[in-house]
Amino acid sequence: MNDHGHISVRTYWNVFGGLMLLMGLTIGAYYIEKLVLPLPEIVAVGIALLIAFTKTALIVTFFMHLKVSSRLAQLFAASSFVWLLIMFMITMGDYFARGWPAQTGPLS
Amino acid sequence: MATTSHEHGHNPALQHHFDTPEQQREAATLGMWAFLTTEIMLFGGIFMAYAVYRWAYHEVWALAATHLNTPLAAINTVVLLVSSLTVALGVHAAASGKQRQVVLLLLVTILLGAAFLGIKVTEYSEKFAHCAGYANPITWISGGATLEEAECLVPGQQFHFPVGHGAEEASSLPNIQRNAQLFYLLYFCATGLHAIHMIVGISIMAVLAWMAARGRFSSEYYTPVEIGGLYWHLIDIIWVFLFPLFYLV
Amino acid sequence: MYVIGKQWMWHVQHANGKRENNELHVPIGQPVRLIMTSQDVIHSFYIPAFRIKQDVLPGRYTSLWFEATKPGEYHLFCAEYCGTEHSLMIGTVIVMSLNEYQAWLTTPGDVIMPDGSIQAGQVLLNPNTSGPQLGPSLSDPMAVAGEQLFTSLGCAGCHVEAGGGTGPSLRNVFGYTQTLADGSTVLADENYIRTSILTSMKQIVQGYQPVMPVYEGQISDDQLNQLLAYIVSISNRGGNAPASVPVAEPQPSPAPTSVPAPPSAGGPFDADLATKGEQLFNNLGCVACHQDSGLGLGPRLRGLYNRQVALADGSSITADAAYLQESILNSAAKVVKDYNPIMPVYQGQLKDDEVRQLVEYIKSLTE
Amino acid sequence: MSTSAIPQNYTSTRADSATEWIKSWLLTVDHKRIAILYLLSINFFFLLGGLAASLVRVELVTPQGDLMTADMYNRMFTLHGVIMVFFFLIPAIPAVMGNFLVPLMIGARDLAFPRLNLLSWYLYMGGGVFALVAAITGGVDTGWTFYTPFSSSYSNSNVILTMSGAFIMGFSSILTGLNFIVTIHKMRAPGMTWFRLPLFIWANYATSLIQILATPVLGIALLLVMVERVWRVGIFDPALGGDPLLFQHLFWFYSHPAVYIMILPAMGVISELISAFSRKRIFGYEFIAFSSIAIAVLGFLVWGHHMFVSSQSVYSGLVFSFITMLVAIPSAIKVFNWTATLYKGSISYRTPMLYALGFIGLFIIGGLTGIFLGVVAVDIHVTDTYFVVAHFHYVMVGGTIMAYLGGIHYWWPKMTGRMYNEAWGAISALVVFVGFNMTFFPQFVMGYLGMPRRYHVYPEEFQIYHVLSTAGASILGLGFIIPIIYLTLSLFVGKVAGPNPWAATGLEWSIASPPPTHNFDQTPVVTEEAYAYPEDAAAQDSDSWQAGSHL
Repeated sequence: MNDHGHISVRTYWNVFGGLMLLMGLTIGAYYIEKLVLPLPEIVAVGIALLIAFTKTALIVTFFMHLKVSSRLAQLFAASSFVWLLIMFMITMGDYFARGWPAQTGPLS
Repeated sequence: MATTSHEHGHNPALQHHFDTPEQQREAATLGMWAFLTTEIMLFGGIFMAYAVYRWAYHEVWALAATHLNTPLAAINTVVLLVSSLTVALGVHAAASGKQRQVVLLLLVTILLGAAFLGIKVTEYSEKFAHCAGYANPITWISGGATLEEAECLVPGQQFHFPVGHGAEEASSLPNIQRNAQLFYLLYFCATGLHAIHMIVGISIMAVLAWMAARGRFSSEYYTPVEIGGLYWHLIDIIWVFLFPLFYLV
Repeated sequence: MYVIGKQWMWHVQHANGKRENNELHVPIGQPVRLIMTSQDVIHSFYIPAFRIKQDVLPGRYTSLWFEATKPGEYHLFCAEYCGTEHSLMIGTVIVMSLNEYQAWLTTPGDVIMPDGSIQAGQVLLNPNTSGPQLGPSLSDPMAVAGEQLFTSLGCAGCHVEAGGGTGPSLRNVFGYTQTLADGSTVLADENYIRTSILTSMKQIVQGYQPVMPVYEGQISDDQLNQLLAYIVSISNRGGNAPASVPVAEPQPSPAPTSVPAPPSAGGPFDADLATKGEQLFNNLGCVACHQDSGLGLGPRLRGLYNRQVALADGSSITADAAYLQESILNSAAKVVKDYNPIMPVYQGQLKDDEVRQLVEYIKSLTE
Repeated sequence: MSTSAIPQNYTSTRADSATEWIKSWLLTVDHKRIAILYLLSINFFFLLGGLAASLVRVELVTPQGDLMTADMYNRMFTLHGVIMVFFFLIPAIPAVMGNFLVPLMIGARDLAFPRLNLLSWYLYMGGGVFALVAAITGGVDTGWTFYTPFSSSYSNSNVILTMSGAFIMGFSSILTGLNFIVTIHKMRAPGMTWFRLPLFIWANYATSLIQILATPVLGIALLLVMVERVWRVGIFDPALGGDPLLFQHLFWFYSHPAVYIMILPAMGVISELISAFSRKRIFGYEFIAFSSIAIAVLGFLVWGHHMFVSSQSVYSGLVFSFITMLVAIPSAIKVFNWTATLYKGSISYRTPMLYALGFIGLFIIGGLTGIFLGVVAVDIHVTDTYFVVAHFHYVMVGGTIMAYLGGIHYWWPKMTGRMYNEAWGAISALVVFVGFNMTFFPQFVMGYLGMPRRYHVYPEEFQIYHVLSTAGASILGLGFIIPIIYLTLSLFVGKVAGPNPWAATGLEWSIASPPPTHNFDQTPVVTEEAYAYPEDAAAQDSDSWQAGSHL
């Protein structure tokens, strides 16, 4: 892979611009949800998380030079998120199936 | 076994066991990425607890979140995003060898980090002040106006979640005091741990700025700055997740 | 059967209320279902011979069932480390033939009374059947104890059997799915009933207001088990609950007598109207909130008549007949200090002679 | 390269004063010295844990339990658990042999971050000090699993001290893992492609993957329990709406991969021993290499089989049970390949080989009983009984410790330049094997009959098993003492071993016996693949065998 791919200062600035835009979006979504139309909870949580993920993706690829660094570093970055996913999926699976807290669902 | 003779110029910064500076730099960045994986898994544990309890008690948690100071946190997020930018520019400057600019940008980052911590301190002290029964920390010190309706959001014996306003809707949720306390415990754990990481980040930046000021870095050898930058960006990413989960939703 | 794991001891409670520690008497050939909870840390109910084990968690019910085939004595262990005396938390499971089990059940042993206290040497027999019944009907006394508790705690007031009370009728609730206020449905199993009793606001059945008081901390685990047994017994899908439990027929609400009540200005109260008022007071569920013990949600009514009453807005008024009448019909008008206005409005639900009966009854409650 | 004359080897230093000597050892950044420091400290903790184990075993001889009170017994078995798991089994092979051999085997001069390596040793010792202080001032009585709500609100022993000990040890384990990953990726000698790496390196790579991905979760679980104990605020406490099972999820999410941290490097050692002592190329190299990685990955999906009876939902029990069956497959692949390697090889029964063969036998028993425990139906009966105790001791003692001893004997000439006494080696191997089986096989039987775990007092009918097991434990204890004696003696009286006493392949055998401080004068270039034994090695050995030479 090339010595060290060069990310120009301009890209930094418009990445920063993008982040600010997303920031505005999150705050906007918050106030809309609070004042205008109270969305069902899952949707509100979904939007907030989606924006957070896009922000993270932007930071990771550009600011942390992941785009230009070795495939190995990219593998490590991806693997940490995959492992997080593993932990979440299986544990939440148990909680969905168990009907915890006690008052809902079948008595396992 | 044929052996290769070594041919590498004497590079002051090259440690004895690496063959080429390129290998050393890659090793350092890979090591940092592995460390970031551990950090992500560490905070993953807290997000796991958050997810489980949010799923179980979503109404109380949504209600509890309303008592957090969202505007302050929004400013905090902006502060961190700007600091991420300055760190990225700093690394870029180090790559192109402009030493003075590196020092300047690192100092700005430290400043922003300190601002973040300052806002955090005000937020915490406001909560603690409420516990002591005062409207805000200043009145607490000067013994000024006490708080009208009792509200103490710091988990512990005297935790009391104000059910006063919005009584009918709040009182309808059974063990509201207990679950709200759970929310605030996780809130203090997560943001506390994040603040500790922030303090570590600031000290790293300080060391880097001091080294850069003494001209230790050149355009070929600036790995420590890059690694410091990676760590800083990670702290920022964790806050990017903390902010919506605790304040907004 | 109900099992309560405590630090280093197993409380086992049979269907008829008979209680034993670290021992479990079981008939052969009968599927036995254990409903277990722990009072402190995680224990684990383990009978090696039956190849069964289930952790017992604080704060929720876990269940375990088995069917013993061979009479004899078997080990009972606690398999989850629970502290210093973890190794002493053992016991024996005694499997007996059916009639031996019956005989054992009726031998006097300590029994939990409805108010949660434990009396030794008293056998809780089912009043309306001479000897102990066979099979599932064994749980009558437990249900009977539960039923007595049900009335004494004032649940009967709201949860009127025939329906129409402020709370839903509990007949045929256990084992059926309930539709909740937010439209979701849930299977009414032990856990649902436990949390509805302890933290009542969580699952409000459709069409009812969240008015029920929270009983967490007011009733003991044994009382909770008894209530559970009673509710299970009045549902025909109650599994180990007999269908033949004498259902507490609601006293037929007295047809309002057409006798014009004498003008109330006369003597302190009219005895005849007061007795009718008292029945009405119970059936309508007033007794649930206005409890004599003063613990209820509503104020205590004994000795209220003609006494100075401080109202929420700070003013005070003498509790004469007019005030009583108005408080019954339009309850939110003059709420007594530090009670919240949750009393249902009876305007239009009660005929005025029923109101007069109630007023006479309240007048009859002297200190 | 420092031009000063390279000292004769890493053990000798030109230290004139005593403080100089101590500083040269305690502030060393040479991976070989750090390995020796680890060796000494790990053996100390091993003996401490073993002492606690023997006290527990002697206590269990009598059903009434009259050697110590119930509380003392609880603290003793917890001490045995915590010391053995956190301070011996997890760091043992990766830290001692990994530190020493990984740079040698891949032709590097040192690990990627030598100072970080020293820091991880100090963190390990720091954690050890915390655990020791906790043990001395009264120990902890929650069991090594620290289950809440007992550990968070009902136990009044110094739980926080022990937990912070384990927490700090976690960091040492992370840093070691990190060091290995970067070294193996970035610092291989030219020509040393991934498929020419010795299998020990593959195993260590997989282990360090687990170390960096799993250990932080333990850190956060322990941290939350400590917060709960300090501020009396229940996150896992059901009274406050918390869920004790969440702690179990977080704890076992780490602890199951942790048992793979323990066994994977042992498998790496065994792959080396089997091929070296049957003088044959390893059978199915890629299979063994990839099965190490497969174990590391699948190890993260199965933690629920520790919680089948803890009112975890039936459906997740189903999922965990199924994946547990999958995770057994890579281990089976390895065992098949080892036995295939033995086939037609010229097997010499030297001490390391005795340990390796012992490993295969005991690991199979341990592994298969693991499958019993993986099936939900069977697990309901046997979990939390002595069956489980026997299972994990078969895998840990029969597996990791046998491989650890085998590896120590195999690389002892390389580390110290001296040969151990072969006869004593064989005796110790046999004593350990016999003692081990006599200790833990009765526990299988006792466990199946229903004897629960962690019981200070037990019904009489289990007494004969306990007496048998304690007798076996004394033999096992003896078996562990013997190597310490003759290995230390060999330092002084042992025959000087040349660079390659076993005539084995591998870069570490191509340099002087106690390797020079900078390992390789010139970075070697690797041309052939990992275990390049001559095809007819068996034929050569058979005709060159005379009476009296080693078997």
